[in-house]
Amino acid sequence: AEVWHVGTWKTAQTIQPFLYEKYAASANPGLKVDVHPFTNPADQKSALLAGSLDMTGTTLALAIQAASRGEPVKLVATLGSKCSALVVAKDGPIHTAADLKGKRIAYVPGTMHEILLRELLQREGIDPDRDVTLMRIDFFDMGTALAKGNVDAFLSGEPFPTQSVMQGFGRILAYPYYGDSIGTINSGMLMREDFIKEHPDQALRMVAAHKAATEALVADKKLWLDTASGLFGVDRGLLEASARNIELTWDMDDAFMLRLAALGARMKALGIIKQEPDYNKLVDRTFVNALRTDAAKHD
Amino acid sequence: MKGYFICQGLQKSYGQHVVLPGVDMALAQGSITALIGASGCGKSTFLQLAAGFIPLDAGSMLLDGRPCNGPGPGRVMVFQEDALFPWLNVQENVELGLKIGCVALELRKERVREMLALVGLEAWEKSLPSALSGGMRQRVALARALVLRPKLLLLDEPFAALDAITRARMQRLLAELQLQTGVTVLLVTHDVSEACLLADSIHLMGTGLGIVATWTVDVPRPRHPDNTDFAQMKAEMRAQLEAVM
Amino acid sequence: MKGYFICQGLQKSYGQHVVLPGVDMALAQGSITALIGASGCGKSTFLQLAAGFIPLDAGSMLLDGRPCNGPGPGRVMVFQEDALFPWLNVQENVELGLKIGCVALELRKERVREMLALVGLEAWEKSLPSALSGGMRQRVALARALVLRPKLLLLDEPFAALDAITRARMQRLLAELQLQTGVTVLLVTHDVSEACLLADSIHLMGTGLGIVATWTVDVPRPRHPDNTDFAQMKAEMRAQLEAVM
Amino acid sequence: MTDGRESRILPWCLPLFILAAWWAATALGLVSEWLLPSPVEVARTIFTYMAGDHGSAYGGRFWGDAAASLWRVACGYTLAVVPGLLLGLWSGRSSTVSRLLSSSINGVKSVPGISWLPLALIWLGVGFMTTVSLIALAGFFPVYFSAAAAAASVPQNLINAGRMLGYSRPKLFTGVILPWAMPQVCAGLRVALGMSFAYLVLGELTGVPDGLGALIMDARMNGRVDVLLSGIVLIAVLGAVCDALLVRVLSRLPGVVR
Amino acid sequence: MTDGRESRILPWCLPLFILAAWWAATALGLVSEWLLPSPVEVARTIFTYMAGDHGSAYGGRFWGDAAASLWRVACGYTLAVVPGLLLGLWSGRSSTVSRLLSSSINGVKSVPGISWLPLALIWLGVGFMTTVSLIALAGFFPVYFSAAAAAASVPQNLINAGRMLGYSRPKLFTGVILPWAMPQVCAGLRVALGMSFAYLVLGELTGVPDGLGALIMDARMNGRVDVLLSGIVLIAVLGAVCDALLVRVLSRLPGVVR
Ligand SMILES: Nc1ncnc2c1ncn2[C@@H]1O[C@H](COP(=O)(O)OP(=O)(O)OP(=O)(O)O)[C@@H](O)[C@H]1O
Ligand SMILES: Nc1ncnc2c1ncn2[C@@H]1O[C@H](COP(=O)(O)OP(=O)(O)OP(=O)(O)O)[C@@H](O)[C@H]1O
Ligand SMILES: [Mg+2]
Ligand SMILES: [Mg+2]
Repeated sequence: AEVWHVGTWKTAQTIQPFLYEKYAASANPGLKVDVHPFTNPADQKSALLAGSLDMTGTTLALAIQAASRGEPVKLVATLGSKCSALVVAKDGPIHTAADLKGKRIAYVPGTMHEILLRELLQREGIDPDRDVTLMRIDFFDMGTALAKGNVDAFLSGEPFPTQSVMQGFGRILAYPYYGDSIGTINSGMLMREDFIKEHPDQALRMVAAHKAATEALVADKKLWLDTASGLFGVDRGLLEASARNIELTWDMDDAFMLRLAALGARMKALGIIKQEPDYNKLVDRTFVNALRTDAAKHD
Repeated sequence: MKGYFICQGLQKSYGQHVVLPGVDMALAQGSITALIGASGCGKSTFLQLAAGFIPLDAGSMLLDGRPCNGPGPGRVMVFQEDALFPWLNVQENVELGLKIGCVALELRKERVREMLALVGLEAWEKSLPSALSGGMRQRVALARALVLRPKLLLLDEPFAALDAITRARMQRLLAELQLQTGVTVLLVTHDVSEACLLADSIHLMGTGLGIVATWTVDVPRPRHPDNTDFAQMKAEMRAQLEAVM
Repeated sequence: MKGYFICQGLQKSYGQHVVLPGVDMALAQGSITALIGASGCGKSTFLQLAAGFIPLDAGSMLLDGRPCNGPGPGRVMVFQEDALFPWLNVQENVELGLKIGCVALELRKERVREMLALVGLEAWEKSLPSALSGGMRQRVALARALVLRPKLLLLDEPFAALDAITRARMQRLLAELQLQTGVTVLLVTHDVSEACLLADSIHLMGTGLGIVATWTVDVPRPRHPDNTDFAQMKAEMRAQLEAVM
Repeated sequence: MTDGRESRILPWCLPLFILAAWWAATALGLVSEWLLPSPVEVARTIFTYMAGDHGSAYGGRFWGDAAASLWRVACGYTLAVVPGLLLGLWSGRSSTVSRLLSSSINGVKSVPGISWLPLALIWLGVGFMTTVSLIALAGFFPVYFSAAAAAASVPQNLINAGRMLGYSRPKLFTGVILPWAMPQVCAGLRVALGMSFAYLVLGELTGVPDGLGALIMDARMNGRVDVLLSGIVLIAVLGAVCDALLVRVLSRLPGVVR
Repeated sequence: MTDGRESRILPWCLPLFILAAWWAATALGLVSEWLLPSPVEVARTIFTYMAGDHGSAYGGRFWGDAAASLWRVACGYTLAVVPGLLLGLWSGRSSTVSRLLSSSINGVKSVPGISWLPLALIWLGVGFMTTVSLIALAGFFPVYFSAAAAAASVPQNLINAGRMLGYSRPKLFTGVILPWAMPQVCAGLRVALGMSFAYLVLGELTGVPDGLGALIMDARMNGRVDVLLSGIVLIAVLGAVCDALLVRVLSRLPGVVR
């Protein structure tokens, strides 16, 4: 029987891998899915390249970074979008983005949230490396850090922004998404080049499982929230409140390609990458295309 | 009893185990007294009582007519292993007691120098104890004790760790120093020849019995180790030692 | 030269430092020979050469007419500190040499039991060395050496660490065992009394000089430590020792 | 008698006092639940974790976690002990080997263990391999240094005695040097075991689905302080139990009791 | 003569061999750059990091990072050494104190250091306090245990000699017990310093913007293996330099040279 090694975060917006086994069992008898939980995309990518994982969730920002360094990774599906929020202390002095100057802000390097944070600051004329102190803090520690006054703001994914509001110490300052050019794209699924080459069939079945899980959860919000709260031991009410800011996805259409390229261009402008990667080389749409036409055929 | 240092009825037990059942002893001023006995019979315990390191169960001690308790610079001890402070050099080791006793700097430097000269270690003032041989370390320990001008000098098998030749030299040195300073000495030893060579009177201690026999040695000093007068006495002592063991 | 164990022109230097300039010695079969000398004169070095632990610079050694090199069960040594294996019990320690030598189980148990009886330790077979007193450990070391029925027994100040009474007992034991087993013994000591008490002949070694004097002791055994015959000899030895120091 | 009783009671005074203070602080509401849950709560969590049913988030996970962690520790520990012992004893007896290894081993030793984690992630991936190699790396040094020191300290007289009794040079190693080194080596082995547990948690920090370290990370991610404390208690207990077992096993080895 | 030369060359053989193998592997393209950059690349990164201008990502950051890290180590180390020394000496001389503390201290000791991190984050917040307390916690044990063992081992005769020469009981502590304990305490202090550096990286894992540990973690998250290796090399060098300095300072203290 087959064993799939998949990496992801233990959050509601990245929950799909935990359900692969359930939704792919019919197509893959005897399948076992080993889900490896991570706290940052860099470790996920390291584990993928070292061969511990067959597929892993990642942020699009990190995928672009890796590809621009020539690392042999392929984006085979998307995972989710939205879910970022900028949070400040409830009774604190920060009321507009411009107030962030000179403040301490928590972030996780290599995430979309980092890109969004840098973009936001730059728009306000604040130099992210000079005018503010960026503090690398794991996203689940950010709430505590804000509550304790160790940082003045943080930009992270759900449910932590909602949680800090519900626990009464945080206030959402902004949902800092790009306009239409980049939109709300956030995360995707990454595979190794050689893995796809050697196991194209398995890769396809994995993406299919991803699609099946995503669609089942999107179709039934209650199922999604129940599963997430059960699996991660997170308060159901909190998930419900943060669900507005989360979208589960799997497809990569032409619009996505344009947005990804726009993101890469911004990353270069922000000085995060030295050169833009070849997006057609980074993104492998064969699987999503096949699955999309599949679906069309069935319809 | 008469004497300079007088013990009466000294008792000491550890738990149920009676080490000293009530020991009487009197030392004449300026004499050397030897205490011999089998291993574990209580010689060191007696000396530590005399030095005030461990409390008495019963009995009393008088030094120069005054009762004495607890350690004090009037009675000093030289241990079997030298017990120098390894982090102080020779001069500092000898000086320490005077320093604690608040003797003025000038005076104590003077006295330390004098005493080191007496034990023949002027040249080693600045050496650490680790750089000295066993015999040299014993001499420093002697100097450290004598520089305090004690009334009573307690020696616990001070030469046991030395080789024969160094040992003979140290014995000679002790006799000389005693002559020069006139200190009263109580010497614990397990070597009957050493006792005969040095002591004016010799006490033999039995395990759990206290003092069981006493000899007086009237031979004038310096004495010779192979003096035939001693043979008879030594034989007696050996016999007694075996008997009480 | 004649003898059971013969050394001719043994030379040993450490770097520039000549310890043994060429030592000749012959031991008669079944005799006890004592080697005395000041600390550092090279006694232990000589014994280690004889035991084959360190290589010769020059010279030759004959045991029972055959040249010998390297360590072997024909020549065994008892060290100043006992050198028992602390993780083996008394019986295992004594047995080890026979075991390595592939002596059959039955036979070696037998011989070990015999030897332990001889040194009076039958009751301590199963004890670890740490549970024994210094004198008992020395006896085990003696047993370990003698059970191999060596031709030559080398003793390096074996009693120096013991107190006087235990020491006297061990000296008596050695004399008895030698009588019973007829082994040839070379005994290093720094105690002239011990040499007189035990040895048939006594060699005195000077630092860097090799053997400088030899005495023969004709007194029949058992001898008495205060035997007046020895006084003269001891005085001579002491004088010589001081002279070559 | 009273002294004996006192000596048995005294060690428990401070822990009990701390426990009481903890309980009082939570019961009186001096600290909020999310900063420090009450000891009762922690005890309940430990119980659920060990004996709860598999429905709840952490229920009954303990045995699987403990088995996974222990297996990793066992593998890493073995990988630390075997080369540590061999190289240590060898370099203790041969100055050539010791000189050859000294600068390399001291260099590697002065790198803080945790900074190997990112490198291990990149080279070995997550999970078993990384955890095991971190444990092996951490455990190697105490074993190596204790074995080397012990082997170098064999008294020359014991070596001579061994040769005199007929040991050949190779046999001297197993007959004299190894038994002599045992007590010090045992101390090193115990330190290494403690290290192993410390680095276990490190190796399970990221990308590992099971194990006690993973539990602690999960708890951290979900802000479950009670689970966090339970994990800490359990890993300390597990470490102490393993240490006690090791001591027992070691005390039966020849050469340890003297 | 030849022996002296050999003994100077031997220790460098293995490191040079490893360096050469590393260089060859990268130069021949046996491993890809993103798994293991060439030594030349790493050297260049170290140079940029130390002397580069502030424009580039890590340029010239070293001095600030090193200062921040050293300040944290200094604070944590002090917090470890002072109570460790006092409690250690005290419990070495008083069996009541030692019994009172033993079970608590052994209990805390058997918790792997890294599992304190999440708790420290919750209780103390991210940043300076957490880093310093982790360092202090890790450094405490070696100092405590070495001081306790040393104080307990003062020969009774030295104590007696001190009393005989006139020391009062309090003066015995500074006059006899402390100087006697110095060599062992120094060894404990060195071990504690090594621990401090190990836990520095741990403490800088999260929530601090500067420091060498932070550099390593930044490099980890940005996938810069060359920076990672540079950080490892630099922290090892810094640790070794501090150790050498400590040894120098300690060797001047009274009581160490005997
Ligand atoms: N602190 C102690 N606690 C219990 N028993 C002790 C203590 N000190 C000494 N003893 C016991 O008291 C007895 C006498 O000991 P002591 O040291 O006085 O003997 P000793 O005559 O000096 O022997 P040695 O010649 O071997 O030095 C011994 O039986 C010893 O076991
Ligand atoms: N391994 C060695 N390297 C260098 N010199 C040595 C070595 N072993 C012994 N020596 C030197 O050889 C000389 C003789 O030493 P040896 O141990 O034989 O003396 P000894 O007569 O047994 O003295 P003691 O009575 O003190 O045991 C000494 O000066 C010593 O310094
Ligand atoms: Mg005594
Ligand atoms: Mg010798």
